[in-house]
Amino acid sequence: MIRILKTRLRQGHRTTKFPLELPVLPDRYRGRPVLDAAKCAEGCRDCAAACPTGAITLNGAPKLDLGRCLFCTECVDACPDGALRYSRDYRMAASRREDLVLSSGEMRLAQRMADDLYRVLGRALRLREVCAGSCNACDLDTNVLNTVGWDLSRFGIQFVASPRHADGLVVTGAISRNMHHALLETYEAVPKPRIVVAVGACAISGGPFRDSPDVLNGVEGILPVDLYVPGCPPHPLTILDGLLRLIGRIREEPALHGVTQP
Amino acid sequence: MTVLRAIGAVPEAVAVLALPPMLLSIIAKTKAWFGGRDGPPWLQPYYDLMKLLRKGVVYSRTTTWVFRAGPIVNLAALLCAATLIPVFSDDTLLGFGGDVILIAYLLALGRMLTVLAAMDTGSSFEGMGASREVTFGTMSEPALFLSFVVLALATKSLSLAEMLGAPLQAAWGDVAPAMLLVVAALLIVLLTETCRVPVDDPATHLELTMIHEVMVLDHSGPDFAYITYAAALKFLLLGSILVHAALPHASWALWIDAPLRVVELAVLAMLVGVIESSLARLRLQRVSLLLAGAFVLSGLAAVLTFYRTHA
Amino acid sequence: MNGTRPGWLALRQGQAVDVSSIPLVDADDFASHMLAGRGRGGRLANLFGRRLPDGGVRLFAFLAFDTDARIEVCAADLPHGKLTYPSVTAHWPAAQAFERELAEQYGVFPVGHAWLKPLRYHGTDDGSAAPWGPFEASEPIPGNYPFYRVEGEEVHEVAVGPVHAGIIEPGHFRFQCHGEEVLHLEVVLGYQHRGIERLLLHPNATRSAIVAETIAGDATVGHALAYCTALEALAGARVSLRASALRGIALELERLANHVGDLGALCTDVAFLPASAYLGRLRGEYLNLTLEICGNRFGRNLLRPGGVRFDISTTMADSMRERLRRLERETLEVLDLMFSQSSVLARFEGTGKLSEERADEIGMVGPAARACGLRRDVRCDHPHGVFQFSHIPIAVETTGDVYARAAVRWLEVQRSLEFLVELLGNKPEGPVFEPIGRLRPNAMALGMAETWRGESMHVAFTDEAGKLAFLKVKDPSIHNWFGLALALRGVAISDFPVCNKSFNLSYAGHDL
Amino acid sequence: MIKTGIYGLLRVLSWLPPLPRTCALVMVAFGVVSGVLGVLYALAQHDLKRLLAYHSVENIGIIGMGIGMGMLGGALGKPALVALGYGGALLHVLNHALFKGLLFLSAGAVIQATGTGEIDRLGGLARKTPVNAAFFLLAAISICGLPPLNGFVGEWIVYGALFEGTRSVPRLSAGVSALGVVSLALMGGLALACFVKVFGVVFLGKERTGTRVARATPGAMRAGMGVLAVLCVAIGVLPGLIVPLTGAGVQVIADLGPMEFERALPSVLAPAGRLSLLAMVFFGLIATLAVVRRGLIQKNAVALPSPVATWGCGYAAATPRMQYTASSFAWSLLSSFRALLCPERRLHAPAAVFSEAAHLESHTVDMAEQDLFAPLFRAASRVSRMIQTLSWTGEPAMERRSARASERLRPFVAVVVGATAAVRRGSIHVYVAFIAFTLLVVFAIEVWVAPGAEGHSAPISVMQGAPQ
Repeated sequence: MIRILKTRLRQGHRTTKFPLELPVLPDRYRGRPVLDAAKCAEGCRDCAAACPTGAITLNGAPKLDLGRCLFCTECVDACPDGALRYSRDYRMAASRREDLVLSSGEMRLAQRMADDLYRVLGRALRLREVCAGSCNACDLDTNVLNTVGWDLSRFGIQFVASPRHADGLVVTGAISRNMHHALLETYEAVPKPRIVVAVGACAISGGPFRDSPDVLNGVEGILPVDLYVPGCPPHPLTILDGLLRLIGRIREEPALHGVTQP
Repeated sequence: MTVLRAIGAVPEAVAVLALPPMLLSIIAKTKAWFGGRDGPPWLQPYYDLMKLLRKGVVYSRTTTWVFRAGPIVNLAALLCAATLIPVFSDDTLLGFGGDVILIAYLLALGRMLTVLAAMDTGSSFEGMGASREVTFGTMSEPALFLSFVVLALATKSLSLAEMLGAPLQAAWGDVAPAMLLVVAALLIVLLTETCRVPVDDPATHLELTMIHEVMVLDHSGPDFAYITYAAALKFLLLGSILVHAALPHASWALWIDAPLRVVELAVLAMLVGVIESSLARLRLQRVSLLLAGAFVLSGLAAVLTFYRTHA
Repeated sequence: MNGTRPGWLALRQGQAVDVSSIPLVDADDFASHMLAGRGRGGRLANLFGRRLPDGGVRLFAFLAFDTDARIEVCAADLPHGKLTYPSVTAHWPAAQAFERELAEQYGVFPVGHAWLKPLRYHGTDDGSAAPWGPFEASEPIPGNYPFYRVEGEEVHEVAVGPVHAGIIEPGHFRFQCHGEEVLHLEVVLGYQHRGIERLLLHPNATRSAIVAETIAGDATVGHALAYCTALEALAGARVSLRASALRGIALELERLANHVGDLGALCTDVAFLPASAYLGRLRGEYLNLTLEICGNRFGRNLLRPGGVRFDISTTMADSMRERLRRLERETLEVLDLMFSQSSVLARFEGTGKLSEERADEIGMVGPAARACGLRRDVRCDHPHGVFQFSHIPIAVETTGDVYARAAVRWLEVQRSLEFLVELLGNKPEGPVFEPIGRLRPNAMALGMAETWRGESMHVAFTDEAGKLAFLKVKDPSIHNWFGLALALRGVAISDFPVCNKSFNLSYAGHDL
Repeated sequence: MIKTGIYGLLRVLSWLPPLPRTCALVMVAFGVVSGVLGVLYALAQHDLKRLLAYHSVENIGIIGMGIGMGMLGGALGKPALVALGYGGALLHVLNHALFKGLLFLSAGAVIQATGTGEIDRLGGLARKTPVNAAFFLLAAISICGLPPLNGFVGEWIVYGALFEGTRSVPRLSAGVSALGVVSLALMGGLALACFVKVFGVVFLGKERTGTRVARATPGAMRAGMGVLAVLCVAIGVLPGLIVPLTGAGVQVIADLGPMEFERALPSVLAPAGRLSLLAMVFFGLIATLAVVRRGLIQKNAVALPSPVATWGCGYAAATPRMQYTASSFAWSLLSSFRALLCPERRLHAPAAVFSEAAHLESHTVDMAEQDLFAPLFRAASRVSRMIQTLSWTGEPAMERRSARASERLRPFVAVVVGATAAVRRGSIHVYVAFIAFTLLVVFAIEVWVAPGAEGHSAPISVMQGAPQ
């Protein structure tokens, strides 16, 4: 007992103050990509050619689909004009699929859930995670939210075992054919009102596994999604930020000192 | 007269009914401190209940009316027991001679219907939880009754309010070691009946290891709210018995008694939190040994008390 | 490199050979040939098939001779229309999953296989029927087959998964139980099947590399390392020492994060809250070190054929060493606390025992094998890259229970920390990345790595144009899942989670 | 009926003068042994009717305990004990006739509808025969002695007698009474386990193999059951009407005037009318909670989804085998009492890497069937062996009835090995339990065997702090 107390005192209290205080992410962290179309050279298609998932489209104004982006470095390396770069902004969860398609302007971040949902679920949100054809990285970084540092429970959010006790699903993975049935059955088992959160490029678009005959390219068209969290895998902060926006715990855009700087 | 008393008891009853989720919060906060985290907000158990009451329900096509009756009968039985168990003062709403037996059997009735509701789902998970619940319930019952024998001997009463009231104070002066053993046995019974570490782990989400949680996997919405609240209420009721047994004192005015008892209950909840933070769970097969231990403790207390009262 | 036997070709990992130089044995003698190799001390490291242009299937078998860093390979051709051969599994259980894979992918029938059941639930590559009977590839429902049963009305079954409690991957466990006792466990996987092997041949090289990294997200570096080694061998490229060192650093950081996380998760499963909370946080700290190096917590985009994409400057290395020293103190303190708690040890000791013979028989690898007393570690047995220069001692325990699997991790955490602190102190100089050239045509090369779960192996083949034509991936989990099933016999079902966590096998890596 | 024996016993008792205390205590002890063994054997049964038959053994035990306490009251001259003991016993005789009759009728309906009484072949009957299920559940609650039904009232009074008995002055009588309390509690718990098992497996969940298409219960049968059910509820809810009636019986058996009986009950237990009040409160609460729940579900305005499958982890092909069997359900408890019961299990377990054919079946051999008195003697010898070797903590599960000398050593060795292992692992509770048990034995010897303790019958008032 004394030993436990001693260890506890040395380990200390570790929960961050987020969202009141923002953590500083390392220089090399690849946050939300920023696209400066003004710098684009006429007719240059290098980035689109380099992109392994076809996330960049150049028909008309250049667009980058965050839902497909794997956050590799290919497009940035390929661009001869520096029109593409990664910021350190971890905020990129969106309420609508189309909000994930970035062009030069600001991104529309996730909004609070609809009022009737919010009245019921705003302060107590229990989620059932379903992993359906992922590489496991998204699951691990979702799980990280339960560790002492992020401590999801302080926001009234909790992951539960039984979908009957849940208010929504968190889906990761590209939805393998073999998990399709189980995913639907789990969704059916959740009492209404319920929400769906798609975490990671796989769940949004199939990610690295897109167009494999063994996957269904994400949850789009299978379940109605309330929150999209892009990334491959998303940083835990990105997921947390998205969930907190969903339950209205982050409303204003906080000033991101130093975070958005490259 | 009785009408007046009943009206006077209303605020007290409301306070008793409002308290249980807070005790769970205290346990959660204690555990959060040991983990080095913030932990859920103080009012989280209340938020959870409110949400569940507003949620829809999903019923399995395997279930029957038994599944729906389970949570209701369980909560009704516990509320009924609440009218017999002294919480704030040494007085109870409807206590009478012989009510200890009724209290224990009301808890058993609640257990029976909860367990049957679990079996109604036709799933091996719920069956597993049901089997564990009745196994450990069966084994904790003799320890509980033997503790009651000791208290009855020491106080010459069969009404719980009296057994835990002023006469017990004298017993503590007389056979303190026996009372200490009874308190220890009651603590083990409390940990077992309310599914706490080292018997069960309320925090785990692993179906195969759970006892209570795995029985209620299929309940949702208001039904689940009843179950969640009933679990908290059970902790309060058994905790009250334990607190009264450990620290008996004569009834003063309610405004002194009530805050004092609340503090004592809070300390008990903290103690449970500390136990949960410093011990790993027992292997399931060893829980029966723990309960046998509780039985031996109360048996020892019985022998000591016999020695005193039958000298 | 000596001791080559007739009918076998010896090679090292990181070496490319002409496909034509691989000796072909008669399909009917294949099993006995393999058993002879086992008799010489060989360990079954891989066994897979490749569809031939004429519709036949060529089998490739890889035996590892761990004591002299040698891999021996042989092949056998099954002609179109007669895809059968005497099963290896009938005499050597280690081949069971590989032969099931053959049956599932190509419809090959290994005659005499005692456990011929679907492995991942998908159709064969040409739509032909797999030997277990008609299997509807268009609507696969995993687990929809006659399970093994312990007969008797009193026996009940517990079916867990695919959607497990907790935030973990999908898989189905079928227990035959009486009371609390598990009489038999059958593990059914395939839910995570994404078609990795096909995606690895994606024309976009980056996509292919990323897919290699996502075989198992928690073993990103381990798989990327084996993948890169195989491709570099095919290209005849030499990676600089500095890049090798950085790969070693990333690999050991991955091991640390996962081992520390696993030990924490073991504590969670037995409800020992303090260690579970502290180790959960510490795992994140190790992930964050990887994040500092390459911008991703799992080491994505760090390794590419030709080197690494991110360098570590001297100042960065110094600050990382400082942090590692602090983390070492904090981690070892918590682990000391954990391993001194009798209530924790009482749950670990004697739970889920596996004997050394059993573990060897089914061909286990990694910490789970080392916990049974088997000295198997690619870093020592088949060293490549930085491990040719710095040696990490093999951590071995003998009891084969949950305790042993935890203790092996505890030892490996200490050794990885020592290794990292030392390596960060004196990294070799040089460039970190140089694109690899063209791949050698009609060749085969082998890359291996000791991921934190054990041996990963990537075998790459090129066609006559020097294009990547076939890439076979082996995750260590495919060896070990059967070990979990065997360890559960006679164990209380409530001890399953802690047992499962002590193995912590990959579903994604198995399902591919 | 078996209660003829009870009738005979009570008749004989009514002719005799109060018997000596020893007879009373033997009677209580008989009740304890019969009750505990009866319910344990019931728990081990796989056949519905046999299971119910063993519960009769248990209930005879409860009645015996009541009679024993009545006899003790007579011997000690304590009218309260006489009233409670005999009163409880008589009431339980009546109750037993009611709920056991209901159970047998209901079980008969099950067998008639399905053609089998094998518990592990049945399942899901509550949907097929809901009325019969409700009757069975009602009787089950009653036989478990749970409120607010008649079974509780009887056991409540017997408990009262036993608690009162713990205050009687000769320590042995008090000790036996305490043993009675504990045993009755244990029997209550075991009966609950047993009926949860039966009701849960036979009526709830999914249909198992071997269940023929169930037929509805015939109306005449239902009517018969209905009468019994109404009586069960009536006695439970209005014990004030029935309990005084038992006074007449008590007067016949023991020389106790009606006034004395009227006074004796409330001196220990509250007037039975208090139970009626509590029953009303209980039913009121159930009604309120049910109404609130219904209201909430309607108000939440979320259309009730079409019923889905029980949550089974998203697995697509669930089978009826994926539910607990009666044997599995009871096995943990049975193994905990293996020292008394010797449940046997024939297990051909999978052993090779690839499992070959495996099979399991279990039996609990019925000792009473072979020889009426054998179980008593055997239990006694077991108890003594238990004390000698503490075998209850470590006896191997497969112990055979014909324990040879070498096998007798096995539990002892197991305990030593287990204890050493426990000490090595530092499982503190294990050795605390061992130490405490040893202390308990030492104390027990000192308290009960101490000179001058026996044969001293002082009035109740000399209980505490009195010089002597």
